[in-house]
Amino acid sequence: MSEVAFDPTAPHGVHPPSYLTAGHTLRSWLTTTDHKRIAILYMLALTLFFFIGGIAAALIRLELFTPAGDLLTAEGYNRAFTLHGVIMVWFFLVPSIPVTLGNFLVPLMIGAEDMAFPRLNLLSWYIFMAAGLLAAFTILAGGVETGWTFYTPLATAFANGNVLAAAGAVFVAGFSSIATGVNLIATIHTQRAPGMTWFRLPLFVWGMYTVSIVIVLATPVLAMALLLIMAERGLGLPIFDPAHGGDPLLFQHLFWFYSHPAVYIMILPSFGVISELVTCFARRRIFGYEFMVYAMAWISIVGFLVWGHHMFVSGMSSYASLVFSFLSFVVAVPSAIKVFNWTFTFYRGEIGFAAPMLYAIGFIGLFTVGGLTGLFLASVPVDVHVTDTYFVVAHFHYIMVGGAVSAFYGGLHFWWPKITGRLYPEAWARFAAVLMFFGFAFTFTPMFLMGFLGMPRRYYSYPAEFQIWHVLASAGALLLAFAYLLPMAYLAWSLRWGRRAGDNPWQATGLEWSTTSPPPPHNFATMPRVAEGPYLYHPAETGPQHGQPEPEQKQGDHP
Amino acid sequence: MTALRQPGPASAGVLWRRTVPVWLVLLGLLGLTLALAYQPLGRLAGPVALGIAALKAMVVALWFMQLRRPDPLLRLAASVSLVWVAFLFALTLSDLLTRTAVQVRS
Amino acid sequence: MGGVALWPAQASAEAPRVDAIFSLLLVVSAVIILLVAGLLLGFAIRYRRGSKAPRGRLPAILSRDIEIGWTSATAFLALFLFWWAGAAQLAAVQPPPQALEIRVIGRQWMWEVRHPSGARELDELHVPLGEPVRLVMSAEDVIHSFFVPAFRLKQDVVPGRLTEAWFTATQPGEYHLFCAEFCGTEHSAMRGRVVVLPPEDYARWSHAQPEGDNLAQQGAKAFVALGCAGCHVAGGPVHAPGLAGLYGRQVALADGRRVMADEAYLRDSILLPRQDVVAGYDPVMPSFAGVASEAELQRVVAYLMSLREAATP
Amino acid sequence: MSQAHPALREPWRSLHRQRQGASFGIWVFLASEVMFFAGALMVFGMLRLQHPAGFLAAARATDIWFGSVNTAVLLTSSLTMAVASQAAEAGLRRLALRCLGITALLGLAFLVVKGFEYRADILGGLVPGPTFRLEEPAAQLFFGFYWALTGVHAVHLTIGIVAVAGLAWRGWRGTLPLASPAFEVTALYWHLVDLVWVFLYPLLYLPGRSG
Repeated sequence: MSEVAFDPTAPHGVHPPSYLTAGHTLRSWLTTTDHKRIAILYMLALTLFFFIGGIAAALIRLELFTPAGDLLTAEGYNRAFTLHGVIMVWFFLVPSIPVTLGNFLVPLMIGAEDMAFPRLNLLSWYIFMAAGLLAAFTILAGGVETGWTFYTPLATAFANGNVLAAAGAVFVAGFSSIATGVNLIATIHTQRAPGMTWFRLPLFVWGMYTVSIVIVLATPVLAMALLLIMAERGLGLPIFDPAHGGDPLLFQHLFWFYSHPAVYIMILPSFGVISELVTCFARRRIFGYEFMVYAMAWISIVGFLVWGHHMFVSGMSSYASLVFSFLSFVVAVPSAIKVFNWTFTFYRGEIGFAAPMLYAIGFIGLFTVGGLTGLFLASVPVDVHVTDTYFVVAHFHYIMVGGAVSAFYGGLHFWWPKITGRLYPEAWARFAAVLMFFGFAFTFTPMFLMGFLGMPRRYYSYPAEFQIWHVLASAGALLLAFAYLLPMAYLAWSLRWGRRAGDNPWQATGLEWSTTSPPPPHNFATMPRVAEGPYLYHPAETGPQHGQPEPEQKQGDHP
Repeated sequence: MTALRQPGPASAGVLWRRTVPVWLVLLGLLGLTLALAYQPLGRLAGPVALGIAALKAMVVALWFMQLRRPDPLLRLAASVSLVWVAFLFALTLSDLLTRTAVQVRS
Repeated sequence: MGGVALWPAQASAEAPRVDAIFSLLLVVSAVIILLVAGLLLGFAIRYRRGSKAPRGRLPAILSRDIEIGWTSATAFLALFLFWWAGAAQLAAVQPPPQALEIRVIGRQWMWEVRHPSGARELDELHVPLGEPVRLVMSAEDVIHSFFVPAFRLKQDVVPGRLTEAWFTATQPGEYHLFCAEFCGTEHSAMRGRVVVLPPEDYARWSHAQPEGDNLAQQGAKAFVALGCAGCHVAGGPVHAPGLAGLYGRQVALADGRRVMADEAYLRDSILLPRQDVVAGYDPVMPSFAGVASEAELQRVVAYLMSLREAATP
Repeated sequence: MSQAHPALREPWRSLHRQRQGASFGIWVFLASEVMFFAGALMVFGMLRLQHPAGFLAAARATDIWFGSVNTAVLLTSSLTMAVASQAAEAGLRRLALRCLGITALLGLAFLVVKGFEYRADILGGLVPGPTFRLEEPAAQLFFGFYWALTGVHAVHLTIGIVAVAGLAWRGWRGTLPLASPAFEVTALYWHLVDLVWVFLYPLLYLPGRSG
């Protein structure tokens, strides 16, 4: 612990000028077109929404401690879970990795100065904030009770609350998503440094590319679905109204055409993050790079063809169920490829257990469970029994929270030195990573069982026999909440008191680590030239170099 | 992205001569679809009208939107959404067209 | 129910079939999880930084073979699972033609059941043991979902159309009936029970209800039980309007308006009695919101509506 | 490559690549727009399959003359927009600005005709609700879509008019170089709005005329 303490008055000669010091006024932040600063702006906004969604989750878990409805009213409970779903899906999980890590890292990883359309990038943040304000208005005005799914005719004719404002907020947020997606696609196509061919792209960039395709093609369909809901509720146009011969199932088709791919919007970026973490801390080239790329591309296409597995009990034709069931099984294959390839990247590696690696290992475990339970839901007879129960709740939280949020935290730790130039306290970080894994498993595993036993979701009071599982889940949620808050505390602490990280504390190979940390406003002093593929942690076809200095020793950050 | 765009025309006359025929074709197609709408085509009326619309769309895309330029990336971006539209329609139809009515005895 | 159940009751012919697929998936999942966790932790320990394990070259051919190997293994496994689950699904699509047809109507927030014998019940479903039963279902307002975990049965009930589901009960007893599709404020109150009776008991039960305990008659009982009859009776202790023949009539209100006494009016008068006070009466009636359950409310309204049929010759 | 051309923006290294990048970006966005309208058209199409008679009867109640005139107006505006974009590219300033102005005016003309049509529809009892004129229950569904789709299209067109007028204004003031990709980007958006109408026209106006 002999590092120099942070001195904000240190002259710039000591530390190279960084994007953080390029301007200190609020105005310099709010009018910036630097992708790195915009990523920071997004991070602040997302943290706020994560808190709001988390508070709603806490209310839900508290209410469910007992079978009776005692803490909240039925209406209050419905509003809490709707709020939790809407905020967490559209204001946290869907944007999470693309707008923060993606925004920050994609130009750095491909050797570009900035995103292709920097002003569009800033505009998309403002649109996102406008949507956020509308969402905040919805909450302050009392919320909605439709569930995040906005099913008709509940949402159009029967639900109380500000459905128009909530749907409007999600609608507006969609523009921000699409703008980010267009920007990422154009950036990856047009801004790659000389020599950065498609098959030299880091898998994180591939994750961003494939997710952007999904965002651009899926989000508008949701936007239209919500617009039609608003037209029916607000203007009285009978779009889905069964009384006039409308078909509520058509809304579900539209909704899930977006909302199933939305799961891939959350998980494809995580695939990218985990590939970076695993290779760096196993000091190993990724096993089967090309297959990893094809798997992501396959998911981003076939992921669009499986939405009907949300509708097996909806009254959809059973032949359509069969088709969707088949396609859902097909989409499981690339996910399996990814898990096996990460696992085999460990083989003959040089494995270190820094905090980001612990998050990555946790991710692989939780994602495997989440993915496998997806097979249950793809089987029509089993799905009929467990859909709309806690089994489904557990399944999608395993993917979207155990998976995507673990990956987000892992990526945040990994690139924290890049973003801030600081190191966080390693011991605390490892503790938080392990706690997050067990807290998560503790919270959501009981839900699989009670779902299978028949506990329906969105119930605020329930038969007493399910109480034991709810108590377990609520107790786990307490641990989990702590595991989510802890990193926020020490990461914030590290901004002021964390040790200087140096340019490349992990001795990682990505292009983003070849510039200073934090990077200068235009990313690279000279335009990088790329001559080889990613993950050169050891010469091709051999193991890692044993003579290499231990990165951890060099940093001297043993706990 | 290596394709070069066509060298621009030097005068307004060349430009008009290149675009006005396209416009005339479009107006012709409009007249045709309007006339056909009043013919007793029966079940074919819908497909014929939509076919003419697709033709018009193709003319606009190729000439006005300059998709004739040999830029494969732009063509890919322009056509990919059509594949996804096909996904949306085909799989929804797989439900709608195979639904069976519930028999009620009483 | 003593102890903590780890497996739901199997009370229909479909349940063991579903559970067989479920069990197989459990085994497959357990094997894959053990495999992944074993490899991951095994590699992580053996190849931890600084360990003496050999790290030689890995032939490219081998890695390609491994890749193709597990891709095709996963694909075959997926196809097999699809084939089995799909076959089970197709086998269960067509209900037997002789199945007992029972109508189910979902509305916020109750289930109404009509038996072929004319018997009606609310939030309960009595069915005979061992006989196929076909439910023909519709909803009056929003989408509900008829869910009986013990039967592994779930089917959404959609407004504007009919949906169907069928089962054969194999175990006598009482089972949970849930609404599984979120349907508004009191969604979690929309639950009841399914009672499986031996066929002779079912026959006896359904004949004990011959057009008997229909909604209105149950409503008459609730009318007394809730204390409505205490006031709304000729010569009662409180000056309250009589209700016979009220339904479908124009009513003059204290503030001079005239309203039609339709179903909604009857409902509102019970829940919000001060809103439309009838001319000539004092606003003394208490609100029954939160006192009468939704089911009771519907029964009472049905009873009041039936008074008109009785009054008109 | 020209250095520091006034139309060149960060992070682009040449005007040529910037133009290519901008038209690629707008095409990706247009793909998104296509999916947006496809969502509504899917629901519309499925309902038409379920209620063929009601939809034909309802389509017959729309005003085909307003619809056809507007189609012609939009097709013409696409012509002038295409000329404007290509003229800007070729450096023909006067022609580009003049055509932009005509395009914006044609867009406005479309909205004016649409306004008269809406007025006739409202007076003619074609707004779903208690005053709806047609008997068939599904006709109300059709008109639900009629209002929603033409409304959303009109919003798109309004955005287009503002963008085109803005281009013309900035081009006329000289604050926007003709080499800017903005001309082509706006033109592509304008054409897409036109294409949407090209499909709305046979779906909303033409069916049921021969019966």
